[in-house]
Amino acid sequence: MGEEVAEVQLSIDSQFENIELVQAVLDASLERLEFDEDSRYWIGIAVREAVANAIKHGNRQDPEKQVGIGLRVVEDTVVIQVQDEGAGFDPTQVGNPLDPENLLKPDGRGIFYMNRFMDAIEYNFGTGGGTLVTMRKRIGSGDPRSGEEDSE
Amino acid sequence: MGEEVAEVQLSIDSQFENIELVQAVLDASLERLEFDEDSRYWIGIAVREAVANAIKHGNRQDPEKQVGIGLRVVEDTVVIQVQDEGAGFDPTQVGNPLDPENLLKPDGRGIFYMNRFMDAIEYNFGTGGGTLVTMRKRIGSGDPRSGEEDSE
Amino acid sequence: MKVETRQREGVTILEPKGKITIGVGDVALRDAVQGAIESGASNILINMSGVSTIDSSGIGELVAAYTTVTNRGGKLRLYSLPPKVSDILQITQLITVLDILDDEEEAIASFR
Amino acid sequence: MKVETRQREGVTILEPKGKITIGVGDVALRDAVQGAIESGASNILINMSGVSTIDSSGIGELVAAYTTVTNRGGKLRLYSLPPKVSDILQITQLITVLDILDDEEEAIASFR
Ligand SMILES: Nc1ncnc2c1ncn2[C@@H]1O[C@H](COP(=O)(O)OP(=O)(O)O)[C@@H](O)[C@H]1O
Ligand SMILES: Nc1ncnc2c1ncn2[C@@H]1O[C@H](COP(=O)(O)OP(=O)(O)O)[C@@H](O)[C@H]1O
Repeated sequence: MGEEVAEVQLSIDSQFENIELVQAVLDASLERLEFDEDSRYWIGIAVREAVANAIKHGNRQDPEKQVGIGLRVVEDTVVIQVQDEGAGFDPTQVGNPLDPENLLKPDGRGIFYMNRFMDAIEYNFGTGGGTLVTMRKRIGSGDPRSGEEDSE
Repeated sequence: MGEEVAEVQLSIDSQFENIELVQAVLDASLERLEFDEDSRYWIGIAVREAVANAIKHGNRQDPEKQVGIGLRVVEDTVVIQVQDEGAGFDPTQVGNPLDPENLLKPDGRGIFYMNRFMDAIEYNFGTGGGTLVTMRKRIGSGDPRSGEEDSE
Repeated sequence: MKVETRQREGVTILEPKGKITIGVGDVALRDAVQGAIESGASNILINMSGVSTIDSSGIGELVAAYTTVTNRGGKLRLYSLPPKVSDILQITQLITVLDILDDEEEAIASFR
Repeated sequence: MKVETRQREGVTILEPKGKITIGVGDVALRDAVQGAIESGASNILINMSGVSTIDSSGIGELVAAYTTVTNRGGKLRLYSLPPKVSDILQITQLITVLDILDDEEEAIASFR
């Protein structure tokens, strides 16, 4: 594994406005790491998408349900987890927003952006329900827009 | 009791730098409420003092121990709780920093400020250890510097 | 997020300022486009220069607005995209699908 | 938090900028005062105008610095306190205990 240098846990009600709280903690956390401004911005977008999905598709905006966000730094990698209390889904069934028939659809781009802006994303589903998405981004792992590692 | 309109939970490692994460969440949360800028600032100081005490006196900066921060809004009152994993203490034994013999001491002002900047603070101690401080501030409950209610 | 609306040479210009993100900004944008359509606008421009952040919901809203206006025989075009807005549209290949112009002069000229 | 140090008319002026808070800012202030003392300074001013936030640890550090310098026969004075810094010192009655002056001119003049 590697030494864990910092850990923060946040839990919010299932309201879209609370995405700003997540962004605030994320900004304050990433500020201390050596990500450039662009990387911080794109990580922020990926996290917003994950939390938005947890609130919308997972918890279906049920005010009784919480979204948990975990943030930790393991060596030179930031690991962000977002957990909801929803029914889960099958990630293999999610379409590609670049397919011609999807290009002009109003939705279906969130997970695609998460994949593009992070080095890796992984879905896990609890036996009792709930989706846990784990996203990783290594410091200096290239411009997320290119989707390539160490492209700089 | 009253209807609870929002709740956020944060958990941090026992490092002073993490006080900035707490401040970030607090700022983002209070921004939505109708506290004036001054009130938000002084609530921020009170929360910083509580978290600093949890890290320093409670968890004694043990990196294995966490500080939990809970933030909720009940009607027109923000309720902030700070919990540590320390040994607790006897609040009645805490001296008054205004006593002449304490005036020039380098410490002993934190709880005094918390009391002054919030409407109410309350300490609870778990049977298995740990300090939980609960602080309340009502929107529009006056300039905290005066220490009086509704002085405006 | 606020959206201001103004007219220039028969074109309705919408100027969103702030975040076009899920739950707030996306709804405000939808309302502004809907308002413009209801006022009879068929040539609509969105000045993107004031947009600080856009997420997939905001992008979905832009695409939906584009489709709605186009289906009614109107035109919806975007201009003055901040670099990050341009980047995120590029990633999902919307730069080529949507009508995007450099600045207001070019955008207004495109309707002449 | 950064502390700059300069001299004027034989007085050492420390200029902290940012937060004097537990763990970082308080330590930086202590080091700056210690550095000034070690360089032989006995008349020390702290320009507080750049201090955005101070907590009880920062205040403790100011009090400790005042006591240390005074006990060595020197003088430590503060000037240009932002309103919130002044308020928080007032609450624990330190405004009257510490030597506080309005601005740099008045502060320098106090040593003449
Ligand atoms: N946390 C989640 N819980 C349940 N379903 C999810 C979750 N996240 C994503 N999904 C499913 O995956 C689909 C694709 O998600 P995404 O790419 O973010 O696009 P969008 O949210 O616009 O539909 C969603 O429509 C939803 O069916
Ligand atoms: N969370 C805590 N756990 C254990 N002891 C505490 C805690 N908070 C405060 N105390 C005790 O109360 C005393 C007074 O605290 P405070 O007024 O904040 O001043 P200071 O922290 O400068 O000593 C501390 O010195 C400590 O003994």
